[in-house]
Amino acid sequence: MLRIACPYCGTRDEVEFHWGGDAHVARPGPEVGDAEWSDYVFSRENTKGVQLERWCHVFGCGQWFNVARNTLTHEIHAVYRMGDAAPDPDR
Amino acid sequence: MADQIGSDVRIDRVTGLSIVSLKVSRNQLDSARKTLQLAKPLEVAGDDPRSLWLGPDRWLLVSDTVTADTVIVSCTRGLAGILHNAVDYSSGLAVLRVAGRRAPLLLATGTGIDLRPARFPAGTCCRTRLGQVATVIVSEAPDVFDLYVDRSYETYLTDWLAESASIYTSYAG
Amino acid sequence: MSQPFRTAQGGRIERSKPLLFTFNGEPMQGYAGDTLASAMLANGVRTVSRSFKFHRPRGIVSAGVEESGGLLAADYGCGLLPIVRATQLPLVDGVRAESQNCFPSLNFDLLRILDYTRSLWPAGFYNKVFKWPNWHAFEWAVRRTAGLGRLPERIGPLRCCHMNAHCDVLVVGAGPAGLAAALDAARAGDDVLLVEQDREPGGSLLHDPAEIDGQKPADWLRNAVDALQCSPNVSVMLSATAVGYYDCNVLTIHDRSAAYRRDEPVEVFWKVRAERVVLATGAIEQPLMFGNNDLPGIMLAGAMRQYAARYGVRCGQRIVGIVNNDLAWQSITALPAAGIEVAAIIDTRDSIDDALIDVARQAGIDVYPGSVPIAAGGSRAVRKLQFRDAQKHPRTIECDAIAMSGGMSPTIHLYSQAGGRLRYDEALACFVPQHCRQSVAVVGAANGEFAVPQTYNIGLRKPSPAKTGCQWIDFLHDVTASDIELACRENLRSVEHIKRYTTTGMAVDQGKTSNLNALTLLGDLTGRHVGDVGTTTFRPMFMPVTMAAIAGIRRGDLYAPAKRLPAHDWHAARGAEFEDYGGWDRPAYYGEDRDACIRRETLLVRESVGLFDASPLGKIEVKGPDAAEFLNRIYVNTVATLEQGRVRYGLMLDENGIIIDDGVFVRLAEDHFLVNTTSGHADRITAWLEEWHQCEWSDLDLVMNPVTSQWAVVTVAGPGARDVLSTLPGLIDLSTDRFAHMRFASGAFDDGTPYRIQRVSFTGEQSYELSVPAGFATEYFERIWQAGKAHGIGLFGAESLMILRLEKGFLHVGTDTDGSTNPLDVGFGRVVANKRTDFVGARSLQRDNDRRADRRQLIGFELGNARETVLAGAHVVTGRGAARRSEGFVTSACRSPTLGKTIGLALLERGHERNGEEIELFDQDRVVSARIVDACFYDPDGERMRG
Amino acid sequence: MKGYSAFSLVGHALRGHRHWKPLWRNPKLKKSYDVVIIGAGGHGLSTAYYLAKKHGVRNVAVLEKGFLGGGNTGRNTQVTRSNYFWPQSAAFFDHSLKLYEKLGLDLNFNIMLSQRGVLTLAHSDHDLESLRRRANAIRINGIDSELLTPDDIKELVPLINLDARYPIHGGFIQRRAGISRHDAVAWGFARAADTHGVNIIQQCEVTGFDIADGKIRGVRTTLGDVAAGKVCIAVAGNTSVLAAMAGLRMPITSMALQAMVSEPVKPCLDTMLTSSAIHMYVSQSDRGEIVLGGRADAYTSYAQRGGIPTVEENVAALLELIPAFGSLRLMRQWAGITDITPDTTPIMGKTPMRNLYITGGWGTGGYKAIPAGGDTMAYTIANDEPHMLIADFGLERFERGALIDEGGASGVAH
Ligand SMILES: Cc1cc2nc3c(=O)[nH]c(=O)nc-3n(C[C@H](O)[C@H](O)[C@H](O)COP(=O)(O)OP(=O)(O)OC[C@H]3O[C@@H](n4cnc5c(N)ncnc54)[C@H](O)[C@@H]3O)c2cc1C
Ligand SMILES: NC(=O)c1ccc[n+]([C@@H]2O[C@H](COP(=O)([O-])OP(=O)(O)OC[C@H]3O[C@@H](n4cnc5c(N)ncnc54)[C@H](O)[C@@H]3O)[C@@H](O)[C@H]2O)c1
Ligand SMILES: Cc1cc2nc3c(=O)[nH]c(=O)nc-3n(C[C@H](O)[C@H](O)[C@H](O)COP(=O)(O)O)c2cc1C
Ligand SMILES: [Zn+2]
Repeated sequence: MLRIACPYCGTRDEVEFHWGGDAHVARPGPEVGDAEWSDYVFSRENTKGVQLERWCHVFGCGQWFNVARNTLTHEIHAVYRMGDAAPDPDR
Repeated sequence: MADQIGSDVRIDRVTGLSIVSLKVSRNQLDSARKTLQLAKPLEVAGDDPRSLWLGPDRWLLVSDTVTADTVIVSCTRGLAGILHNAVDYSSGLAVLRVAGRRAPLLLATGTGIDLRPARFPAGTCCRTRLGQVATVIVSEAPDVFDLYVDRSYETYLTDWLAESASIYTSYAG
Repeated sequence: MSQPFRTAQGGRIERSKPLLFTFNGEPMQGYAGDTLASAMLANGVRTVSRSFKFHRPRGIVSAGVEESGGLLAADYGCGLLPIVRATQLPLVDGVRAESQNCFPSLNFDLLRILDYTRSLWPAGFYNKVFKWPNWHAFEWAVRRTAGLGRLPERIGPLRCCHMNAHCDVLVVGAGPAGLAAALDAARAGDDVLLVEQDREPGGSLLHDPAEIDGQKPADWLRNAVDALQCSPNVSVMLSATAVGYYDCNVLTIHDRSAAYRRDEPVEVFWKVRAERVVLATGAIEQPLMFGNNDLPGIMLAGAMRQYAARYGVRCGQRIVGIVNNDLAWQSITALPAAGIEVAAIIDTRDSIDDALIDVARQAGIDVYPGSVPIAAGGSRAVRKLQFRDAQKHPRTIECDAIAMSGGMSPTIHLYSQAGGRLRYDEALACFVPQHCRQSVAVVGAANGEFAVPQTYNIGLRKPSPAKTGCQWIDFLHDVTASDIELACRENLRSVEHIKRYTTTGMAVDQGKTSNLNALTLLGDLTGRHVGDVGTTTFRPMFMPVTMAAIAGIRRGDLYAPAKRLPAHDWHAARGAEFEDYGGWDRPAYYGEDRDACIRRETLLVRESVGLFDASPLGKIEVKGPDAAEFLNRIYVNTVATLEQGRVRYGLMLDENGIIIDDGVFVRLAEDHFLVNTTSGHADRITAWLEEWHQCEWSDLDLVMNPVTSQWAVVTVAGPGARDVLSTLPGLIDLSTDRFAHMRFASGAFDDGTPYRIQRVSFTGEQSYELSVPAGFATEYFERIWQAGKAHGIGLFGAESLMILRLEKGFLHVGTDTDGSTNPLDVGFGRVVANKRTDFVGARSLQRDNDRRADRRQLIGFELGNARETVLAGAHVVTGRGAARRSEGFVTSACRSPTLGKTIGLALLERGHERNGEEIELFDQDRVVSARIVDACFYDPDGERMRG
Repeated sequence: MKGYSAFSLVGHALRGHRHWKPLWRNPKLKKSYDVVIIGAGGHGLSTAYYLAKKHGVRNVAVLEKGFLGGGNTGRNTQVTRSNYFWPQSAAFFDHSLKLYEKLGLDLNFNIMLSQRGVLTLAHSDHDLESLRRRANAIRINGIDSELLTPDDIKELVPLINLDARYPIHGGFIQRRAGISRHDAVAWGFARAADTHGVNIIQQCEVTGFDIADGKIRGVRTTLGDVAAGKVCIAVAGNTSVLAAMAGLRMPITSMALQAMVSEPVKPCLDTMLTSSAIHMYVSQSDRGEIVLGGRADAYTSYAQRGGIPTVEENVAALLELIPAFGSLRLMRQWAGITDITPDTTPIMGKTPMRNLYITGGWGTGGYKAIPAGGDTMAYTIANDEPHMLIADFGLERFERGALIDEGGASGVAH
């Protein structure tokens, strides 16, 4: 079971959170072509290794935040707020 | 409704509280916190109304003396010029008091948060998951906890606490 | 009742407390402090059950978790449970134990035939046969022979719950190593949790006489336990097994400390979050490979010593030891003291520490170094042992029990579950911990320290060269050395293939006494080093866990939370029949006869006035200078142009352009909106809005407040709605010229109760949604009810509402739409076209595929034949038989009480351009014909609604 | 292929089983192949088998980083059914079930197909409507499906608890559906492919591609580089990883799907039971264990293990339906990495990269598809054009927005 450190509430069990997929995805405007649009809607980084992803503390403060998590080991390397810059990967 | 399980834990319904749900714009949090002395993260602050921290931009203001409208008015006055929304939520939440030597253990049968006195002293407030539903747990005093839960779940949570308490009691004797 | 194999004195049992139990109906006696196994052994029981595949006789082999023979059905108050480990069950008064897997009786088992024809059923035989005509023809027979034990007939009184805990240090295992670790941590001031699966602490101290820190083990143990009890920051759990080690140092514990009580048995499933974990789980002695090594009477050497020292039980009268390591000598030479004759010790090693030999000789034990065990003899229990001595002379010794030891293997199951890597240690001839990501330490025997201070010598582990009798590897799944050879021969040489092909290590003990021998053998056969062969994956559960304990109190109504209406009891008192609608307990209808009630309620709303509880409607307040802009990006519909006090209907899409919710929104003030969501989606949409604001458009200045539970909603609908409501003192003037359809107002009743009222209609009748604080719900339902009596008011439930809205052709998201429905499909083409700005999902609607003419579009239909009916779920079909093809399906249908005919909605290919067309509806081979009509069946111009 | 039969078994028994042939060889990796298939799971192996058997393409290698059949094929809950909603899916999966029905004889290897019926439960009238919608769709697609009343269900599953927290309002059954032995399917295809000359190379991980002017020319592996005329990716949970090596982004999320077994007991559950409303499905294996599973652990994972919350969910759901199982003990839990697509429909066929083919996105439901997946992929690779049964399963459907939403239509997708 994951234990995630919410930047607002501290460390809680996995079951209090909702996983929200890739972080730092830019939403394209309506002017883009079908290819670019579907890449935004459907494609996923799905990284094997350290992945930047969004989580929401639904059973707690209700806040969304970002997590740098190793999808192979489940180790969490960093937790940072929405809008903060991604941590430097080779740290 | 008062439910007594052994002498070690009892569950009571707390009524007659005025509860206001306050949301403040992310852009003006600091000034809001100052003017109203709103609670810091995971804490309860003030005395009447008391403010319960639910999240960085959300508090519950609770009073057992004045009406919700009075609380809202003082909010609006205090937060003049600050984007916020304060609404009466007295009917939206049910409040249960779990008290007794075994109160922390009873809660621990249904929530993963760390309730050890050192980590969860009186005056702590946190929103978490208890018996599958979102619940605000406030530590009022050693072995006394108030649970704020969505009104629609009151029956469920009460049944849940009673059943869990009875099983735990027959386990621990 | 005599206990022939009980020693005169000694052991930790309470001889003053005799307990009665039965085995296969035969009454027997044991003592408090016994396990079922020790008590059975004391009574001279040899064969206790039959094996899984070949129904060979099985006896008790060990004294612990690794038991592979003493599995039986036992009733200690929770029903006759299958696969109970006799070595784990504390003897409680009146236990009823029965042999498993034998018919008609333990001593005469017909299916033993499988053993005599063993060569026909080698590993994986079923892959080679039973293909024709098909497997199903043989399966029933195979299934009946498989399976250990039976499901109990009745459900026992056992109750279960969970417990969550946090600690600085979790110590698993209360042997000397664990106790020492716990004491250290306690002294350091840490919060310590010490768990021990046995019912008393001590581990090997309970039977190992060797001194520890210059003290007698018993004294050392007493001191340690006292010290722990005195420290407030330590808690000790007994009869509690750590079964799972997960991410982030979360461990699960199966707590059976209250499981064996006759009254109110309870099992608790713990989830512990530990800063650090210390694994002091000890080691498990491994069997040796030789012919018929599975015969009852053949036991692990350490176990025999435990039975003697801890339980005062003699496991035989004349014992032979077969060993390959020093520890086993200690175990066996300790037996004579308990009045057990040890005929000989046969050691596969050539050179043995003289000290050991002296001890043995003094105890009158013959010693045979450098020997090779050939086979044990005996039919239902061991009678003799054949072996070859150092001079290669074949010899035979009579005996009624054999103490074997193939050396120790650390209990590293939990360590491996934690992600710990293992290393094969040549000197110890077993796998030991190497490195782990998580914060865990392994100490004592679990870390390969089997014999501090002495060193531990072990010889090679190899199968007996002789071919007499089968050499059993997995005693539970009846896997033999030749099965492993066969698998290698067929090129299933990977350790994982061997496991799956022979099923070794897959039985209920998960290979605790078979994996190491299997791996060693596999190494030999494939010319690989055991270390390179590697192990299979260790996974939870370390010991099987009662499923009821895992479910905890999530049974019946507590399985999943149900939401209740504020006026639940009021509805119940009026005969409401409650059903689950999106997590809410809501009145489906009021009364007895479902269909009659639904029909009555429908007509009631059409003809006079009905009362409906709409409290679950989602309500979210959105406030701020950018509120309008925000909602404009969320809704398909235009929000900016909505005037204050007005209500507008809107659709929400996901980014793929699929409809996810609908409902009305209200402009309370220039910068203040109230969003209504469907009842089932209130939480989901609240989260949806927060997500868009927090993650995508945090630059927009606004705040959101969900107020769903604060406001109870009373819907009053029907021609008499206005007249009924107008009687409420303090309500605004509802006359249409003042308060037209799709208007909103708020205020307070004369008694001061605040209210919100909006004139919207899901029924097609004049209709008002009146909100009052949920605390006043019952009071106001009652008031309106009383006021309505004069106008023939009645209650209507969710089912008649669905009919009313269907007669009106109103869409119900999730019923009339699915995971592929976009707004164009449900006739929102113009709304989409008129929207000037971008919104969630807008871009997807530009794709050709979303504008295809032949998409499934929502249409209305009615049946030609007035007596015919059709159900939602029927399909619109063309063609017959094999050529039959679905063009879409009926999403809603009913026999309309108002119109006296069957009507419905369907998603149909090219539906929008097919008005008037005749179609065929197919339901489970029944076909009825229908005609496509305008989707609004009732009051198309909406006069009744607006009037 | 050395025949397996009752006679051969007896014959070998008399000779002490000393003369059985290996199920497959351990060939050395060659420098070049006509077709290289990445991943020796059910799909990789069946694709190789049908390539060799039906299309005469024998110079084929299947490269496996671990041991063959050790991926999801070796850890799944064996549900074998074809009761899908959309015609494309139904046609494809029923082709698969028909192949399964003959597979034991075709491969001369008993894959233990047990057509015990798969029963899907409805817990509300609304549930029942969508089941009716599905059942009719399936029937129109020419596949057997029957709606059942609660009484019918009680008769099929005497242990079931009809008035559970989510009471059982009915259900529907596909009687031809059932379970089959996962390992046997992998081994049967491997053995058959091997006899047709296919090289199965285990312990050989593909680490990259050799790409020149928009074309795949070969693969790089831990055992050296290999030239290949055509390459097919069949790696389930690792699809995104392999695709990325070829510069492709995938609409896939890899998640750990768990399964768990109880201790084995005598027969007490004769049908496969599934419920989308409470997300749990269960059957009893021939050995006697109760095998159950449910939702995936809802976040990206490449660690082949699951957490405890899902186990609690699944077990609680099981006991809600069959309270009697409460006294059984859970013996083992494990997980596999499933490649989940937005519409839970697989991604099969050609890719934007020439000579590169893909069969993936099998998510939580690709075991039942193994024979048809191999059959249609073999055709697609041999003819460099999608087999008609998988024409709509191509990667390009996402750009077009032409999804085939089985998830929405049929809930649990096992
Ligand atoms: C717990 C669980 C239950 C399931 N239940 C069902 C069910 O009931 N019914 C059903 O139909 N489906 C079920 N599934 C889904 C089904 O198991 C899979 O969809 C199916 O097995 C996929 O087969 P595959 O051959 O594509 O993948 P796999 O069998 O996973 O084979 C892929 C192979 O590729 C190898 N590989 C990966 N990367 C590389 C590389 N770089 N180089 C070389 N080799 C590589 C892997 O080692 C693996 O052996 C379940 C899955 C799980 C995990
Ligand atoms: N006199 C002496 O010097 C003496 C005496 C005994 C032991 N020792 C030494 O101590 C070590 C053996 O002691 P130890 O403590 O390492 O092993 P141990 O066998 O004494 O204790 C292990 C304990 O862990 C428990 N356990 C195992 N798995 C468990 C689980 N999953 N959950 C709960 N409990 C579990 C077992 O029931 C057992 O009580 C060896 O080094 C031995 O040489 C020395
Ligand atoms: C249908 C099925 C039944 C299983 N039955 C058993 C079993 O009876 N005993 C056992 O130990 N494992 C059983 N397993 C689990 C396997 O031992 C193993 O855990 C699983 O194949 C995953 O492999 P891994 O654990 O080596 O990663 C079963 C697996 C499946 C798919
Ligand atoms: Zn939080």
